[in-house]
Amino acid sequence: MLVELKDITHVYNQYNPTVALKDINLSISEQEFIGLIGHTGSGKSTLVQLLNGLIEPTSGTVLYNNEDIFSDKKRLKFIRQKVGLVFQYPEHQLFEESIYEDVAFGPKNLGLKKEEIKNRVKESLELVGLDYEKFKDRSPFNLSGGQQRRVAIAGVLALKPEILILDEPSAGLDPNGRNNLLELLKYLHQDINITIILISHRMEEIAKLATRVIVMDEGRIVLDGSPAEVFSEEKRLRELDLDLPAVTSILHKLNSKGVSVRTDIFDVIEAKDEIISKLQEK
Amino acid sequence: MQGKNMISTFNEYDYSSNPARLIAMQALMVAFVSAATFIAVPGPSSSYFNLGEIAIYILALTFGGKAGGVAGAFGSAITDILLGYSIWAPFTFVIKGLEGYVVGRIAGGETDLKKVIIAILIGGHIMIVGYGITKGFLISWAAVLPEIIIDYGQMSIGAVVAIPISRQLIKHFKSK
Amino acid sequence: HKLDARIKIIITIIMITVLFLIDSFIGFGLFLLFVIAIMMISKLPVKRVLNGLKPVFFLIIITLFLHMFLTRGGEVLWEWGFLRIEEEGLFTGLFMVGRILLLIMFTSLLTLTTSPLQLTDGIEYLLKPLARFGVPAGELAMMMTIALRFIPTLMEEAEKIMKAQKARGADFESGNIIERAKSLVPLLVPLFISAFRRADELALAMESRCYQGGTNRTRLNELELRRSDIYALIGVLIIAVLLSFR
Amino acid sequence: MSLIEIKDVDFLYREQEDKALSGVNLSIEKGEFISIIGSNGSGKSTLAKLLNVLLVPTEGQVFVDGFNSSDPENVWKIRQKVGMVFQNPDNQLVATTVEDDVAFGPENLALPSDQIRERVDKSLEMVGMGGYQSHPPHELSGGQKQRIAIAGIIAMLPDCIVLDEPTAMLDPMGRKEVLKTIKYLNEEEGITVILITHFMEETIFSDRIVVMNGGEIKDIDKPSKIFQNIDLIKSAGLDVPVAVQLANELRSSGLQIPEVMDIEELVTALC
Repeated sequence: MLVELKDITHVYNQYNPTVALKDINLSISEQEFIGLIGHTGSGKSTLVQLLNGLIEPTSGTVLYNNEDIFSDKKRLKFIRQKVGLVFQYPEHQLFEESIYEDVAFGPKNLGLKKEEIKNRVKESLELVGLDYEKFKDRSPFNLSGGQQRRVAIAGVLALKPEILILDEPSAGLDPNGRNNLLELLKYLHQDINITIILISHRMEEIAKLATRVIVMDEGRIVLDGSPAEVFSEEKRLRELDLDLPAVTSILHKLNSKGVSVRTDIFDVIEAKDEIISKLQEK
Repeated sequence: MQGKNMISTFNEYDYSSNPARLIAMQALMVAFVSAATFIAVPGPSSSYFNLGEIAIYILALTFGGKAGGVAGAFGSAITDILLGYSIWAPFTFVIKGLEGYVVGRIAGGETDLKKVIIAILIGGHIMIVGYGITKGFLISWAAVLPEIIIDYGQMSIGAVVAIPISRQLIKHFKSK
Repeated sequence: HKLDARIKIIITIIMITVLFLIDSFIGFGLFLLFVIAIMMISKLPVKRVLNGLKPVFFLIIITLFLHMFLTRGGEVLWEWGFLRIEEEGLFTGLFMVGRILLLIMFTSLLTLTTSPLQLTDGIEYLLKPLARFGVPAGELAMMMTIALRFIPTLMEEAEKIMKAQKARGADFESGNIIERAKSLVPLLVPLFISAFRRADELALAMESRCYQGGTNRTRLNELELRRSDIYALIGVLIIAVLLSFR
Repeated sequence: MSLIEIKDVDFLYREQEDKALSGVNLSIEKGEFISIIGSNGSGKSTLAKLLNVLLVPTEGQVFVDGFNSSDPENVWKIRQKVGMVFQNPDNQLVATTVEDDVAFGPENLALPSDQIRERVDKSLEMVGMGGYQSHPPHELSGGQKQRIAIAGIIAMLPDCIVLDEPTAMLDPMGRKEVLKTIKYLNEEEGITVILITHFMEETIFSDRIVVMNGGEIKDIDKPSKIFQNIDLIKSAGLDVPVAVQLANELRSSGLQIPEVMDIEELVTALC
């Protein structure tokens, strides 16, 4: 197991105690692509901040490669390197004069050698599809919004994380920008073998990419399974006021009207084939 | 494009031509100083030092006296009130306002390090002497010494952090 | 509590002046009675007023001790090695402490009974006569309102940025003071840029909502002087005179 | 004359080489619901700012209710008639309480207090935020903040609201609330709505969709027609709503399917 959460409960204590997470048990293995869904305030953000030690749970343990991440506070930096976290609107955290310097911030904090830092910056910029020579000396603030986001993601990739967690990475982008970003995630997962946790409100994104879907509600994990399994729980998801991917939603509705089609389909073309074959049977 | 607007906000426009832009910009700079003052970093002894000075110097050095003065005066005084030190607010208003104005007046938009340091030394001492006198009269001269030590810390740390940041910002806005 | 913000500001200024004119402990006692009376009338919990004293506790102790040990005169009360407390020192020390305590208690009365927004409004009205001399009172008040509106937003933002930089290995908690100060750059620059971007967008939103400057605006809640305000002001004036010329 | 007339408008930002808008012509009738779609940099936001005189055309003219926006005399009249809601709900709220924020516009119009009070309460009711008068904005959810921003515009009694990606930063719940509010204002209160969005599903209720690309208007038509033209949509860097995509696919496989816009319509058509 790469990461394990054991009996986690977390309570925010600041003003009036609010329970953010309740009895969470979760194991994540290498190579998974997890889609994490749930309402605002369901505990998703708290959960992912636990995973890289930004928040310490009120009770329970977080294991990374079987090591309790809070057992030695000095090693937290190392954990944060292995569990990369990309916050919402990550471009808002850019601060350096040049793109090179900004991407190098993480590796520098790790105390790496100059040569290694340079290699990592180059590699991560190319990963996110920005030409190193062309972009390295430019100011990050003169880029378009979509490009800034790529630089920010490169800044986390430069830590060489084994797990990459992204909180709504496509928020605010136009359809093209969204699609490009999803392609990047697919590439990172399939070709670079990074384990990914994607928080998103867009069920289409989750259905297309994830190998496993986790649904949270009021601080608990309420559903956990393959996309086909989770999205077949139509009623449960509606109760939680969550959407289904549009294709799945259409198929479910057809089913309830007596056209018995399979519902574990997320792709438009596949759905078309299924509908046509079932209608012809009729 | 954005940067251009920002510089011009404080230099070219006057109140009558574009009040919304000027007010929004100054208000957010005030909020920036105030938010920075709220961020307290535990320091030596039981005192703490806050980032307010840094924020004032950044604004003054980047945008000049007017911006630094307004942000210093209002930002710090509001924070005094919000934190419950309202008794200091009027003095803070004058002292920090003057500090921001003087630093910005001497070295606003400057990248010449010597000038910048001189500006902060003068501005910083206005703050140090100002608070010294205030506390001396208001409370007692006995309270002045620890105050002065903290204030010197504020000034030096303010300079160390604000100078590189403001140089970067000036360069950024000039390049646009 | 329900008094007009302008009146409250004026009262506070008067009473602070009075506090500096008082030169006896009996004066302080009467003043304290006055403060307690206000606290009772406005139903303020004593705890909150006392909470306001916490941050200056250190200052108060220092003041007391320095005066006790350094001021000379009168009978020697206590002596140990080179440390010596004389009557005059103890007296001055306690006097100073009394003044600080009352000063802070009284001003916190103002801030506890008046929201910063009301204060802003009050200050705007008091500054209005100065508009003739070129003080843009309306604009300044508008600016304060917006600043107050955005302080919590920027503080939340600062927290988010701090976490994001920590996720990239930034360390805000160790190192000597200069190192720590330097570690703030990745926090302050994005915070500044955020403030700047927000200002840019806010300016557009204000313009599109017809904001043209301070002169021709009306208010949803106009400040109105009521009879009770006037009575309160007169009452305070009488108390002030009595206290300071006793 | 239409409520809004845009005639041969070009717009060039200072210090930029390419025109942000070129040769734009568009007229919008009172009571219409118009959606504007296009990728980033297609000129949508520039167009929106022209309607509110936040920008003035470099070439050509914009008329609102007959007033020419290029004439400085008309600026405030037009801004009162055309209200604007922006993307980031945080950055358009000016005051520390909800009611003071909604009152900001009417205060600027120098209305008497009692009239402002009436408008504030009514506008909050209309966006479903009645009872929130004294809440501080920073404690509200994104969807609620955005509805407060809309109330702030409604309180100025505009003929038309322009919304520039109002749902881009909201979660699905907030997005639904805001869309519901916009639809209500258009259908029940007769306010003209111009909605700029990246979410294709939000456009299907509109009377007409304007497709923009590279500073030009590529097509204006009702939603069912626009989304038939897949090539146009793809070349503008946009998506087609899934239900429409599926309907198109089924149709090209020989199934007889009428024009459908959303999931419900498609399901009904198939059964």
